Amino acid sequence: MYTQALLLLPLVGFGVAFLLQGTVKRSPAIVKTWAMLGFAAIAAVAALAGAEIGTLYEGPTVFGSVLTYGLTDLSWWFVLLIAGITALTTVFTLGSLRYADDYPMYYAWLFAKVFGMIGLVMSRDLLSFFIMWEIMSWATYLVMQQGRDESRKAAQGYLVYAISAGMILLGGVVFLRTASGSFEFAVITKFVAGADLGVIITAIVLVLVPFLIEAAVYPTHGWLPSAYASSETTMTAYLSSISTRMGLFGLILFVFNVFGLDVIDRIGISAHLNLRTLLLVLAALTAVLPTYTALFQHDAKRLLTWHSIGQGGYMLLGLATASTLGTAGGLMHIFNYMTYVALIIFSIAAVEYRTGTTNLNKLGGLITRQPVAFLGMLFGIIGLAGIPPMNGFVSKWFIYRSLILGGYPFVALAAFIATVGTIMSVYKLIHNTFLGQLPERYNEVREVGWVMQLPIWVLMAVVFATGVFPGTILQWIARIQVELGIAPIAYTLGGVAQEAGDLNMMVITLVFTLTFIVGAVIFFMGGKRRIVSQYDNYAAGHFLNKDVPYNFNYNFYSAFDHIFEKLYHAAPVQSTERNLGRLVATVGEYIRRFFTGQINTYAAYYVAAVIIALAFLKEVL
Amino acid sequence: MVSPMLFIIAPLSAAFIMILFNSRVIALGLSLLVPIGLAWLGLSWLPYTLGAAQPILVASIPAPLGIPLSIDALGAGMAILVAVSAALVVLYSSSYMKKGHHEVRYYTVVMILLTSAFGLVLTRDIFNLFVFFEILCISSYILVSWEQDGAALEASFKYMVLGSIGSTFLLVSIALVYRVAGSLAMADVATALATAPRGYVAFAAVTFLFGVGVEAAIFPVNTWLPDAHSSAPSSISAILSGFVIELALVVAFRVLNTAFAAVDTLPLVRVVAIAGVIVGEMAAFGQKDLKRMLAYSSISQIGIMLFAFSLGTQAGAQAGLQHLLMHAGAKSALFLIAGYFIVRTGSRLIADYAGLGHRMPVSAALFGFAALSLVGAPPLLGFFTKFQVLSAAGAAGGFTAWLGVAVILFGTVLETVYLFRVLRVLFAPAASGSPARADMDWPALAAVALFTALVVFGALLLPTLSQMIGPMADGLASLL
Amino acid sequence: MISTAQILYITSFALIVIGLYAVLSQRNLIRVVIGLNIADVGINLLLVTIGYVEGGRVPIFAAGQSAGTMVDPVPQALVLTAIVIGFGVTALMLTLVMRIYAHHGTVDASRLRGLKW
Amino acid sequence: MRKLTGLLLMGGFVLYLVSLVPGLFNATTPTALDSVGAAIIEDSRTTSGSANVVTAIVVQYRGLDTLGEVTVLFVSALGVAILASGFRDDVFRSMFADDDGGFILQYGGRLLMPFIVLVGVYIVAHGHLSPGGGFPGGVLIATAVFILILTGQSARMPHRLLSILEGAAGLGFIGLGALGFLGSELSFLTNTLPKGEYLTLLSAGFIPFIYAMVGIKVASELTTVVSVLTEAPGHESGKEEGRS
Repeated sequence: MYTQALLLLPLVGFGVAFLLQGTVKRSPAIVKTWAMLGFAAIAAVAALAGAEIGTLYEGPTVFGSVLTYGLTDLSWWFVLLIAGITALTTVFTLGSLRYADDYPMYYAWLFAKVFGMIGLVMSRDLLSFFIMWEIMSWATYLVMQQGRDESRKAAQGYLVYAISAGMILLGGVVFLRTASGSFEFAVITKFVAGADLGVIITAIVLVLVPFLIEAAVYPTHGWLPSAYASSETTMTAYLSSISTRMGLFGLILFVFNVFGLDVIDRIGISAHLNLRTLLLVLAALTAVLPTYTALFQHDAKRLLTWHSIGQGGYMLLGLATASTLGTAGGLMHIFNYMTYVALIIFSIAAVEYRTGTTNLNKLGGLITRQPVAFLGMLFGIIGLAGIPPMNGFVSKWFIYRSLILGGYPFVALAAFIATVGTIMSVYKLIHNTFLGQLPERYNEVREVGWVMQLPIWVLMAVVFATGVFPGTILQWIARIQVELGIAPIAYTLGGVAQEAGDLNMMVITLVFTLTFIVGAVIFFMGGKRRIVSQYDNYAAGHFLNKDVPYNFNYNFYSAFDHIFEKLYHAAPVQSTERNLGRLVATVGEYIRRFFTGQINTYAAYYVAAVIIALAFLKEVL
Repeated sequence: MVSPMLFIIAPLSAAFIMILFNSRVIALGLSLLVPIGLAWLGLSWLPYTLGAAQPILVASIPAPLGIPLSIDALGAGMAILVAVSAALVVLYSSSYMKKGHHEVRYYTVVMILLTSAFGLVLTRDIFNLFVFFEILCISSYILVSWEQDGAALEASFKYMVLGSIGSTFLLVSIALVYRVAGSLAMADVATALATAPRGYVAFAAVTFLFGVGVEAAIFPVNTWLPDAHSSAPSSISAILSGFVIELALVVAFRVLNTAFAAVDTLPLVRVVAIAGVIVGEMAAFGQKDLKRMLAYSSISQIGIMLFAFSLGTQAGAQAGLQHLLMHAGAKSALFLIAGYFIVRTGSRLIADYAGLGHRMPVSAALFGFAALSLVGAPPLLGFFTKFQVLSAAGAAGGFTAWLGVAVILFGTVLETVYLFRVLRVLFAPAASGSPARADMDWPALAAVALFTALVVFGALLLPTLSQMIGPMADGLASLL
Repeated sequence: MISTAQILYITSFALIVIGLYAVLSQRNLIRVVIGLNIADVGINLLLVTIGYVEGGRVPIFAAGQSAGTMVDPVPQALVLTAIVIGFGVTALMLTLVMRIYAHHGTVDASRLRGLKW
Repeated sequence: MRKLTGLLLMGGFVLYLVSLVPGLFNATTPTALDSVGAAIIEDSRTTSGSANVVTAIVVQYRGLDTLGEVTVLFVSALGVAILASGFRDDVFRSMFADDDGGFILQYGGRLLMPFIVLVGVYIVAHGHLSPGGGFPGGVLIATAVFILILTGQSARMPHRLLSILEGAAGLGFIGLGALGFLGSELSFLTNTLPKGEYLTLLSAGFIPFIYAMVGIKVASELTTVVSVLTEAPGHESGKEEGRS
């Protein structure tokens, strides 16, 4: 009942938004309100649908098999995340979106995307999974390509990756269907368990590679930064927070449920060098490299999109350990990352709404002008950097611990290195936006309206609350773990209790708060502070005035940049990707020469074809 | 029941009447009414043909002395497709073709082309097939040269030379077959060739394949296609890409698969098909001329259909026919819309269409839908047909089948990229202000919308269709 | 001992091959058309040859004449059709060559490459 | 290079021709028919009533082919007319002999014309009795016009009349064929007319009538082909001035 509604509502929303498109120019508010109500309804239904976990529904019959869908614990979790973040995003767009001129189809495509994602996580057979996967890819493309010219270009890049992924997946679907004779997950599981190693490897490669591409796991992440960064800013938040995780959902579903862990572990040279090791290595690379690439970015959105790749690496790290703690960390990190990245980007969007730019070299000092946005970003980056008491700390702690306990010290080291990079880059982010010198042109900047503040406040509360009381989230995680066939995590309200050391966030938060209070007391009691004009100041040995800008804003990490610049520009992945594109174009160019336009040549092809065909048949006879 | 001979008589008479009265109204009216009537005729015959093929007696002389004709499910289905497409293209032409510019003659030639298309579907006699094939070719030559500019003349000439080589080989094949079989009826040919020397049959089969293959645009005798389909008026491109090559393909494959069944030509056909897919997509990838790009895409789509047929299974044949239906709708729509793009901008180059989507929003949107279906985005019809082809290939198994799957998937990526490059240009921000909306004229728009509706909502028809596609697919392996 | 049929078969295929060779190798469009016509003639000869019977008579009954040995009338009917079709195509092709000449000022195939790639 | 490739390719073709179809080139001439032709020779007298078996096949047994053949001619004549109408300049005139043939040729041609037409009509009418029929007859009739043009007396052709003749003759063919729907077999192109007395002019049912239609059609189409090529549009007036 609610399950059907979950699929139906986005479709209805899409239809209405599509039809309302004609009225966009005259009254954008109508469409915005409609969309917000629609997404709120979806979120409400998503919450209610929890009652229907485990029930299977049958859809239309295609190719002689029934499309099945239904909710599991895992998919309900994802449905909640999707519905929640969409609703929040839509509320934010009520204020922020310059809708009518640049984005006439914004909400229609968004509804389509939500339909695709919800459909994807609710699919209970391979065919409907693939159909929804494709709908989601196309809708993502449509969402991305709106607006400016550069976003269309970047979206084209995404499309190439997404369609390649889709076609590989289609190959996998056809292969599994042919081999197992069915689209049903249960049949496939049984078939794979008894299949030859060659068949398993083919199936796994064909099915998992698309997920790795969609999850932007190194080295298939090339599409993500431009595509996300050039989208409309709230859409960047939306895409970074949930869209990329659909690939991860596919991985979880197929690795744990459809193929099964033991089948996955059969692939490899030894017990320690197997497919999971490969995944761990890829995940570590994904966590480290993009994080340091982020340091070089001068655009707030682009900086964060690199983090959405890197944080995906963390999630994969946790999941690939396949241990209780690791999967809990991975699954929780999906939620945590979603909340704080949305928070950060909303803050950036709030800044962009007032200043019109996200260029880190041009912003600065906005803390006095947009305090709410500052607070939002502060909460967000504390979470992103994995510092208590925000929720990012909990999941990262799980992941580190699982890596150490699972016997992956080098991977754990990589994770730590990545965290250093994260902290460095988020500091750049908040410093260049809110701290330092306020450029004169932003003197008149005000805080955004309450509609846009609302999602920021909500997310701040969530980031903090789930940080202090991770047990609220962990109870769902434990249920999902049972479903995935992993021993559920022994959670408490404040964290976990286990023999190898437990975690209680409530205590940590208490300590933190006390320390903070002590520090504040010392600060306010002891020091004499004086508020001066920003030009009555000095930095790095020289005084600041209107003509001498606070030059740390430019080349924030210039020394660091100087050391690693060469490495960054080598960017092996991008050049491989470019070369691949060039190769296809060149080969295409040569093949085109086949059509010479010369009638004698064409006639010669003709006779040659006849001769070759005759030779072929003569061989066969 | 009305005799299916009407399929041949009606459009031919219509052509003669048009030339007799030389009036635009009569020509337009007849060329709309005749296909609609024939579509109805096909529909009314379809139920009777699902069970068994219905032979048609000509001149009261049964085969082998006379010319055997027969209407089976495949024939009825193809006839309906041809008639409906033709009616829609004529509707489009009524606003697209320049008034007075040989307009009556244009419709006359279209009617002749229809005659031959129906004739090809019905005939079960290899020489009669040759005659209808020639009518089809000649009327296509004329229609391709319609614009009479340098490109059209050149394209038409190349087409004509290759077509003539094709008919040369086809006649060689027919002569060789008649020498052994002593009869021209396909059923007799099949029995006679079963005992004939294999080399002899192989030679006849290859010359037949490449003889008819010219019109069916199989690789590598399709070199005329990009020139011809891009230089013809867009309505004609839609006819040629929409059903002429498909029809020729079905006819060629059916005869090859039945009359020449004595040698197994399927591996050969499969290789040819896969080569066609990859060459077509690769060549389309770098195109700057929209219609030429669509024409190359037709080459690869034909390859996909032929690949499906060449699997030699019932599932493959069904998948191929469904894909054929999808391609007919999608490619017709794309060409027809491209025609109006050219009318509005005066250019064939994609780069000149920047921001055209704002001037022609409905047309551009329809273009997008048709393109989506062509590349097989679910839940549009194209996805289901392409999936059927792939799973039929998987079921057939073997190296070349899986190779074909890989090539089709790779081709799809390329196809998506180049078709969406067009869409990106179309919806680029308009260069100056917002120009007045100038969508297609309503008859054209109606025609295109119907084609697009087929490929967008066609998936809903699939359950109904699949009951008919089965017997139709059997038709590919039967000569009754 | 070479039979009549052998001579005719060899001749007809020789004509076809010569005609196709002309299409393959000649740049002059008129020569290409002529080549196709030569191939056409070869095929017509091939068809008639197939219907040939040793000592066969024209398949026309005359008053007071028995049937006797007649050559196969079917290929003859086919040839009749093939000739007419060949005529139609040739007429169209030559007109087109004229138009091409009027438009491009050349009948050289290698210069007629406005459409390629 | 091109010639070498051509030679190689044709050589390859011949190679495979000889190796795959060896039976063709060491065949002895058959002495008896074993094809469908033999059956038709047996059958044609009763079924068609035509003494000329080839005619019987062309018009009746394979009448559909002939209808197609007529259509080919029709459509290619139409094509030639369409293409010829596009001549904008004097190209064709300069390619085609433009000087008039002189008094003797002109009057000789005019004198000959009725006889040629008469022969043509004769050949058309006797298609079922002797070699000939609609196609050669029609061509002969067109030749009469062609001679007029060759001798430089291209009177303006009545194009409208020609196309009416084309259309009407085509419809006549179909109409005669459609008479078959009146018979019991309900079959297109059935020879329903009375067969008459064997070996006489009015025999063989509808064959002479169909051939008459074919003759009219072929004659008018060939005339169209020849005349449109000599009358480039816009040159009539100039031509007349040049003549006088």
